Amino acid sequence: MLKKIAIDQFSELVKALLEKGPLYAPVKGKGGVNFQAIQNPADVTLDFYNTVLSPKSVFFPQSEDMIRYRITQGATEAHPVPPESRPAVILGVRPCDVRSFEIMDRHFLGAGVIDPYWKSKRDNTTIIGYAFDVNTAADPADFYNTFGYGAADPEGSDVFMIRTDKTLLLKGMTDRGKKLLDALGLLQAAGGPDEKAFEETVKKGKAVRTRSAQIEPQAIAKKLVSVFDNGEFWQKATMACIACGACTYVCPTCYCFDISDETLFKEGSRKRFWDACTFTDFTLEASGHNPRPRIFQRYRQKVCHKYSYHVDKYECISCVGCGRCIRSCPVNIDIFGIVVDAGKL
Amino acid sequence: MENPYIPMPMDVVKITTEVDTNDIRTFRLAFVSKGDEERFKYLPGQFGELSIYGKGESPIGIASSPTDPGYVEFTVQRTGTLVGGIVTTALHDLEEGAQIGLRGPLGNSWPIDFLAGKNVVVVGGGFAFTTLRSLINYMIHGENRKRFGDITVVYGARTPGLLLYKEEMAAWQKRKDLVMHVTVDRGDASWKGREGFVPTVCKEVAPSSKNAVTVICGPPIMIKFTLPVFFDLGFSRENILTSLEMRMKCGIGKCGRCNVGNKYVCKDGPVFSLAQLEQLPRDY
Amino acid sequence: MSFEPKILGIACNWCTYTGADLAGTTRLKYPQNLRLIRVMCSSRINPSFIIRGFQLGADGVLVGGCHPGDCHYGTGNLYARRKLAITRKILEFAGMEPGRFRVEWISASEGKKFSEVVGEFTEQVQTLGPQTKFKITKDGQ
Amino acid sequence: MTAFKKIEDNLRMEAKNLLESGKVTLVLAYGGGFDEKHPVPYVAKAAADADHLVFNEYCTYNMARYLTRYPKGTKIAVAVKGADSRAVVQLIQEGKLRRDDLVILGIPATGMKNQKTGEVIDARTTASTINPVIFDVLLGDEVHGVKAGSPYDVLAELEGMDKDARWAFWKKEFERCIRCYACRKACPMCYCDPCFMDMSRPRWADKSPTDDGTLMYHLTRFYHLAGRCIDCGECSRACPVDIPLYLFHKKVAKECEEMFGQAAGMNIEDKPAMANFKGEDSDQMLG
Repeated sequence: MLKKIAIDQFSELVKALLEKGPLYAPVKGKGGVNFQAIQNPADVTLDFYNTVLSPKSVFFPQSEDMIRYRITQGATEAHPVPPESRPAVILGVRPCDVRSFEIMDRHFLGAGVIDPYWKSKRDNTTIIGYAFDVNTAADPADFYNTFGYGAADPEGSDVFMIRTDKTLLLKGMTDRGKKLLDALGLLQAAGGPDEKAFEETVKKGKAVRTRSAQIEPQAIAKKLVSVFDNGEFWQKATMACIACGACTYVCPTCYCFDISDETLFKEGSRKRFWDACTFTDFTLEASGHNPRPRIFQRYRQKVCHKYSYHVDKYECISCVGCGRCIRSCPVNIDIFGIVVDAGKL
Repeated sequence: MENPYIPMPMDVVKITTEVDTNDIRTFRLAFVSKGDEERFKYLPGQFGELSIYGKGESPIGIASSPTDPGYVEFTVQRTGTLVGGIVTTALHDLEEGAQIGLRGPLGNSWPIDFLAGKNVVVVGGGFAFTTLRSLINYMIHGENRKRFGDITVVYGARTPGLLLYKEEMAAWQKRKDLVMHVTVDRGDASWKGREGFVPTVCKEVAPSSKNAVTVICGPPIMIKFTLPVFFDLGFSRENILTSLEMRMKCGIGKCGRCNVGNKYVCKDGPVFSLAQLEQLPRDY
Repeated sequence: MSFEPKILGIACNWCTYTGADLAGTTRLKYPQNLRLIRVMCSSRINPSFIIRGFQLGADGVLVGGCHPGDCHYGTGNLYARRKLAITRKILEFAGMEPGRFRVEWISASEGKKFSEVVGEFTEQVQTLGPQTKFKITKDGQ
Repeated sequence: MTAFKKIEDNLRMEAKNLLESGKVTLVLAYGGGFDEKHPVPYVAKAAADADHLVFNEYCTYNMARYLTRYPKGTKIAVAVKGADSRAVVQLIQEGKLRRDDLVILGIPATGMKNQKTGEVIDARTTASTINPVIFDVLLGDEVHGVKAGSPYDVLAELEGMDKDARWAFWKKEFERCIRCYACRKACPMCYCDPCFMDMSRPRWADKSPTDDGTLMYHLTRFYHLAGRCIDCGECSRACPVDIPLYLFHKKVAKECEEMFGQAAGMNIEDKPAMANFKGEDSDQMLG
């Protein structure tokens, strides 16, 4: 099912989406374009390469209350915070980022305990993917081709959106997506030429080249474990790392979090919030013992977790090649290069 | 859907100071809700997340045995550094009658079925004896005792005052169905027992490796010197079990903190055999 | 009803705090808006205390120490002077009203000065109104 | 115009000589990244590594940041531009480094470019010191006649603002902070272990990214860098969400200079301004 709308009517579309519930979409701010909960339809922009922070924050916000409590003289009142369950829409997710949600699903939903906060938001959110501009080159940091993703792949989106000269083409990919499109009266039915334009863009997207390498998940998983003790390699590869958390915070598939109680006077909440395995205190035990005191050990953990342990556990690499970690790295550490180099050892 | 991050309320019914340095206490917790008590089915070796609102959560091994129903016990050491120890300190400030939170039981356990029918050598050092105490109480309880072969316990602490569970230990020493070797690094005037380090005592005791499993918990330095003793005695790496220490937060394999290799220590551990540990990257 | 500001006072043990005692024992009146915290020396005051004070709802912060040269520890307040001077500039550049932060050297014998300073400062903060910039508002949380 | 190629050649040559002769065990400089616009900080440990060294207009890193990682006594050669050299001086003042352990390779450079935006970095942003203030070897020609401008001119707009507008400005900037701590980690002066933000006793600020915790973090960090910030601008370039931290640091540096008569990292004989006092200090500074 393909629908369309003129680009100059885009803010009408946003308005219509906003009537359906919470909407998350790219907004240009001083720190670059990022997904935000939309209040004003005019804020939404479609002119960006990719957002600085990944769309994971829609399902896994940087900070999320789990319990709110009030400490009183006698007993403490505590109230669990129920997971957000309003139907929401996230608009403008790039094809490679769309794939990150499936990867995160495997962790939060696919094994062991189901994470209620991730599940509830995931179950109730419709994803509108948005093709990269297939006529411009990919950012030099990107490497999503490595995982077989194209610049205009609709897979994983509920609705996939392509921008042509004057129109936005929207294709319903799943039942949920089709239902959303059906409910948007302002969309027009698309004709044969539009269908053709859509298919052509998807095809053209395959030809947009990013950096790419043969990385077979099982093979790299084994390889990384086998070079784990090659301290020289890891130290050299990560020498520049300053142990900040920029790469993990912008990553669409990094899910490590911390839990902490934060109280103001007598009221507070137990919340979870993003943490980074590159931080000094990530594994620092209360006794003072730290199994990973050195930066190369922590960066190695990051690489191995994403490309090896995750494969062992969930049968996929925890990376979509969006290039954010590389773009945001204050010292340009190239995780792609490190993995490729490790593969050659 | 059940929310795995919500603790159940527990009453602190008894607090015992275990050591003469006052920084290790055992907290006996009783369930506030009957339903919680019925749901809380655990085995020795598992742990729970103790929590105090406003302070946070801390993963602590369960020190009581499921054979003692009605309560759960946790032995907690107060730690103090610039960057940690808030919860344990707050726990130590509690008085009997307080209410705290508990999530669990979490993690795997000492492999009871694997231990069944074998001789079990329990080796513990210092504060790390808590889940071993749970295991011993479990094995020697009533009908359970018949399921296991000989039980040998080697337990050491730096000084007599630092030995945990002193009364219980005395009762065990009187029993005929387990052999106790309690040792201290350095005795004092009133100490009449054994003096010497745990590895040395293990060497002297020299338990047979035939159909035997050893369960070792202690400070890294003790483990380092004890392992060769057991290798020499002929114990295979599959038959040496230990409980891994790693910083944890969620306790349910989600937060990623305790990840070592393809394992989450909180979910796939904390109990591992030496053979399993050797499969993991040296990152713990 | 007129606005009653909350004033956080941080005073050194040897001079200003003793001065406050003297003000009390000589029955000098000063506004009850002051919440006084005693520290051993004005140089012990971490600027984060001041920021935290504002965050937790102080409308003004008053710091007291010994007169330069009279520090019980010799030179503590000479370091403190530099620290507090920079703190003041940081607060100002962040947008805090300069009138909400004040440093005064008050000796143990200056009970009168203490009560006057507190009175004056309270009045000044009163005219500035409630401090809302740093104050934490956890709306709905 | 800075002769980047010449500096690169000299850098390689010096590094090779130093490593070959055993005068140093490592050379901290710049290496190639995944493309020319993205060089990375690089440690050359053997003479052969010297060929990997690069220098171009995107080599903005302050290599002094890495110096405090090595145990005292390690013989290190470090490539420093103007501001970076002040960081070295400041670290020596603070007793973190010994002058004798260092071979300082000075790089006088103008026209360095911000990797993200491609903008030329000048005194308005953060390159107020062009020629290294301390060096053993100069890898290029000292720059004379270029008026760098006052590092503090750029502050005029903010200083001119009404205090409420200034608060609104900073509030909006800090709101974006994701607490990745790239600023403190990129900073050559932030070597505390543990950083006050990582402490839990006391917990100075919320660990989760609340606005008040972020305010506490940044304001305290500005204070901690008072009289120590050498205006290299790494904090601001490191920031993934482009918070102009350098503006605040410049303001604090300016006030320090005016009040205490001393700029950070200019002279190894100086005492750090905040660990010092002078007879001429007066209560005027308290406003």
